[in-house]
Amino acid sequence: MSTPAAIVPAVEREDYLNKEYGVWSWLLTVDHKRIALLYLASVTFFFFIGGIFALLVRLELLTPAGDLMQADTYNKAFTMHGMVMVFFFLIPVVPAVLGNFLIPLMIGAKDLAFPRINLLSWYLYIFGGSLMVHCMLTGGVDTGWTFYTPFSTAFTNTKIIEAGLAAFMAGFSSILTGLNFIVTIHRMRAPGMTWSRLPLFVWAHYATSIIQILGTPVIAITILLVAAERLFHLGVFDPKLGGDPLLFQHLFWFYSHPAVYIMILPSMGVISELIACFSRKRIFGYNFVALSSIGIAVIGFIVWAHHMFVAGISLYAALIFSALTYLVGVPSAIKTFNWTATMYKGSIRYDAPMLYAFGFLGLFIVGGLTGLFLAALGIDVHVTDTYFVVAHFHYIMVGGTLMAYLGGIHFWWPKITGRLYPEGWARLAALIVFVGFNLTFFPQFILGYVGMPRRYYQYPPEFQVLNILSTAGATILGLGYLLPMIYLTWSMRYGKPAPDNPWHAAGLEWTVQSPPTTFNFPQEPVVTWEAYNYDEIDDVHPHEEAPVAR
Amino acid sequence: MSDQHEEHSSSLGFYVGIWITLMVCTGITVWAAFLDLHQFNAAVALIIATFKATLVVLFFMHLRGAGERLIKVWVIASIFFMLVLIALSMADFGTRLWS
Amino acid sequence: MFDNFPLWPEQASSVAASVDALYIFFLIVSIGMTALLYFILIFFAARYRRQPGIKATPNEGSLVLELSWSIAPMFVFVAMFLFGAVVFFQERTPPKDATEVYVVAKQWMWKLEHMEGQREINELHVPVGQNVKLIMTSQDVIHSFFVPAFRLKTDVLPGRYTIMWFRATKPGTYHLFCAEYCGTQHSGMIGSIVVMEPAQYQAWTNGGSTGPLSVEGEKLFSELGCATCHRQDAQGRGPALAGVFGRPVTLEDGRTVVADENYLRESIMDPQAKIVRGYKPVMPTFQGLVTDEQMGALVAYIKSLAPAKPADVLNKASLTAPDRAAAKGGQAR
Amino acid sequence: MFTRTRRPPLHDSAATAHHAAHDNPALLHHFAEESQQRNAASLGMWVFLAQEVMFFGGLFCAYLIYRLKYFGDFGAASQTLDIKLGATNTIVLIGSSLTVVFAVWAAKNGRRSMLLINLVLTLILGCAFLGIKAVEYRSKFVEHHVPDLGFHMDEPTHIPGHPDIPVNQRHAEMFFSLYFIMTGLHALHMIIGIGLFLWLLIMAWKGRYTPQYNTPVEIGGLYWHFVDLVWIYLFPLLYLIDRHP
Repeated sequence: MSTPAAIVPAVEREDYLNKEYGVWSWLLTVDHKRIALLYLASVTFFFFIGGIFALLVRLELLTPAGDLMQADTYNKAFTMHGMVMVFFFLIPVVPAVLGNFLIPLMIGAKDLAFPRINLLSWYLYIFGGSLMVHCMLTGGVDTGWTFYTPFSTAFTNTKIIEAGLAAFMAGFSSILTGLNFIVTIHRMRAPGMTWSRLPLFVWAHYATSIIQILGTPVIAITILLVAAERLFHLGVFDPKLGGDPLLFQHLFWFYSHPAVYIMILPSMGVISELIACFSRKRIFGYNFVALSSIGIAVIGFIVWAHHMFVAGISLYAALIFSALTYLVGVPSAIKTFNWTATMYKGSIRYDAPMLYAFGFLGLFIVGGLTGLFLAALGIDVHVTDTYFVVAHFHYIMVGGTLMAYLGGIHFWWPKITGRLYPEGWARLAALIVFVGFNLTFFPQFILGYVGMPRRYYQYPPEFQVLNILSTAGATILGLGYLLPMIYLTWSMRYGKPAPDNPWHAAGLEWTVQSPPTTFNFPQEPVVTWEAYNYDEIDDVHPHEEAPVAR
Repeated sequence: MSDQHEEHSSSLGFYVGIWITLMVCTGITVWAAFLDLHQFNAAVALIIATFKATLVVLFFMHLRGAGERLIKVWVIASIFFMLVLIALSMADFGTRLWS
Repeated sequence: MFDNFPLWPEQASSVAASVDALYIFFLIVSIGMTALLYFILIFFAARYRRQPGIKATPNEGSLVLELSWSIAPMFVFVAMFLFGAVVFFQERTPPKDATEVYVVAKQWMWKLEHMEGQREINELHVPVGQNVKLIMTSQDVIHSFFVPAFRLKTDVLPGRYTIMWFRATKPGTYHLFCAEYCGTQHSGMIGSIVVMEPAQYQAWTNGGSTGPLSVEGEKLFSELGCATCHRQDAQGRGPALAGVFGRPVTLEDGRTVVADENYLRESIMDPQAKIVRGYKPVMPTFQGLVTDEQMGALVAYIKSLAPAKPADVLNKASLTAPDRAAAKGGQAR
Repeated sequence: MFTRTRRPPLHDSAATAHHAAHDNPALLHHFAEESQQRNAASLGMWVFLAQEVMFFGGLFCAYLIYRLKYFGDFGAASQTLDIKLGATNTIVLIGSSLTVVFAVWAAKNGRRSMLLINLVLTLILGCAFLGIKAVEYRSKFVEHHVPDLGFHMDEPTHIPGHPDIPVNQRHAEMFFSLYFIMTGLHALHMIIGIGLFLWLLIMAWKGRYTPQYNTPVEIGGLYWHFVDLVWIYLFPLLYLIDRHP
């Protein structure tokens, strides 16, 4: 572990990228690292599509009148934004890209337990994604990503079944990814890699997988019931036929609330890695951070009806779910405090990944605390279904998940591609994203409390200034997201070759060459050290030592 | 790992024994359905079904022979979260009429 | 602040102040917490920035710290939950003396009917200081009745009633929004709540009424033939309805339910669902025969029937005169 | 720092290697040894079944809510199901579970002909189940008990135990909606199971399964038993409600 930064050799080494060439070597690969790159390309594509819809929504909201597009077009735009971002970006983004790439490397395995199922899950994702794109191009859906009944089953005449099938496929892909991770983490760890030595990134993915496996099937059956209801008028969700629309909401949120934790938990894992590395310290309270991930996963399943406080559930159910919701705040708080405490007496560097981690903390604190507002029954009645909710979940989903994802991508970019990204640009991008994000979404908290409902394409004129601020912020944010796309792509070809361990980070993934070979480890590693043994690693740094140049 | 610890020759007879129990339970559950047990008919049917399911899981699926707790934890977790779904939904549907 | 840059919504209902107080409590806690954490983060980031020759000091965590920052939030959370729940109870418990408005939502408009018979579309006139109870249902999809100035919102569902109440405290015109996405013109499904001084309101009521809602309900009641079975002397094939509203009803299967608006509605639409003990399930369904507006009138009529005094159940003959004051006494929700 | 050592046992994969890795062509490259591969596959199937529990759990939740809401109508609608066919199917499925455990046992003990016979028997029983289900479905079509296809239920006219309360047709239709969704998805799982077992049969015919390598038979068996389990609950929930006079 304490070997100094490896010198990049003159001759090109064989790695997973240059081992084979050609389209089929990618499309038929079972290498977890190549599949991770396939996911990287596809989630980036869907992020781009979702982003375009977001921009359309923000542009329309620049003026109070509905002038840029028709009401129906706007409704489809926010629906497509939500569906694409939730099912095809946020849910797969960290697990399927970073998790796929890193879990075997972090636990010392040659691959995931079921490499072919891993590839299958990418194909399911692509099949679902193609359906989604097809649905989009041939008319789209206008129900909102929540497709509430009876609007979705009996009133809209847009392509619910196709979009539902797309989400179903993405869900199946997510289940298989989770299953693969669970089995891999249990069965494929290298000798000596005990549970208490697992990186927190792996713990977080284990917790995520629990939700993927136990939550996703419920949305699958719910989507099937919606489709069957549309086709055969079963009546299960339609009050005209004796059904109860609230049953749909219960089943939907039973998955879709835990799904929020599918999106945020892996990101928390990323943050644990970043903060430990750039503070040069073992994470504070390792056991608590690890177990709080599991805690979030479990408690996340018992709070779903807080999305339904005004939906017509009974007073008693509302009280129960409000009380339970506060419980989930505890493990989140534990994590935040431990991350902060980790920096105490650290040796902190401000490289781009750490800037993203700071950004994550700053935004997650706001997102988490505003969650408490929504859990309070008295406030929720006023702010639910307004822009307050929109702002809250964007602070978690975008401010949390996306910040952490970008931080992670920068952190592991040298390992993934074997190249260094341009540090200056990366720091600039982190700054722009942070500023743009706050400008976009902070005004929405105010907008929500003064009463602007969500999913409005025209609105009373007094809300305009706040909306203009938000749209201006969105433009900056969009720029902030474009920058990394450009310089990271650039660096794949022109970036400086990366040493094996540019950050002098702890963890098995940094002991192998950059980029790794197909089977990751030349020999099966034997782990004899604890996680985050930063006190045993010298902290020379690539950007000051420039090992490549020497 | 499954059932490698069991004696192989006797297990076939054991399986038949379990199978006979399952058949008998099927008979009992049909028979009990025609008895008037007031509100307990459903409970009896579900108890018998759960008993049958337990037999299948423990002996046919060799959960009992599984040497590690891990698989048992996953089985229990899935049942637990299914019950959470049903119980907390009922917390709403069951209390709508209270005033 | 500025006309087109509001930072705080108007406060125009009795619960608005409580909600704002709750919100300010949360704001103080959150801003305090955010400031503290930001300060610590920035302080650590600056104080412990990497300096040549200084290594990080390892520390393994501290059980005391972990436990204290796990348990301390719980106390705050309990306070937050209780405060929120108290306000919620206030929001969800209509006072007994409330005047009632029947709301029917449809894509994409609000239809409102006052007890006194005034009908309005996308506009609701109410007097200041009067408790108003909204009995809401939808003809098609889920809508949500949202008045930001009142800090109140309740989803409006097809096939059942949801209840909401408010007491306006300040004259003025306030936004009424549909807050649950309901299709193409969701953002056009807006209206206004006009809160008037009682005198003005009185003047407004005097014009445009077609007679009290309960009278219309009474007419329907006899037109649909309800009166043949639901006789006032309790000798009919159906239970007598006088005073039934708000009372517990014992059902055939032994359950007891409170006869609220939803119960009355269900008994008309799906009479077999809950059979009153001692009566035969002979009533036909009125599903498809009664519109949501007519349903409102029928419910209003049944609620207007004065409860028969226990002593003279059998010989009390004239119950037809609407006696709302007495009926209101029995409201349970 | 990297040394080639035997794997020390981890606390959740207590496995010792019996055979060197290169002996077995069925051992995939990324596994160190057979026990690791077998344990991974078996855990994978169990976790998959946990997922299935939740899938059917959503349906059971919906069923339970409407059963309680429309108690009598569900009871009445259930009377139209043929209890004899339902019970026969239960017996058929439990029988197939027995042949599956025999097959797994045979595979583990290297009894090829016993394995083949039991796989064939399982397939026959599985097809018999689907055949009986088809007969039931057909009679439902004939009797117009299929939701949304001119549904009407002539018999029974009244709720069991309450001869004076007529059945609400719409609520009875809801019962059949749930009946068809639940049994339909179960039948779909049966069809997948039959496909799985056909493949097992072919592989067993080719002699792929040995006492050392029989994981596919084992995890295929797990799947089959699970499908059986679902039926063990579906039978009383759909067929056996409110039957007493």
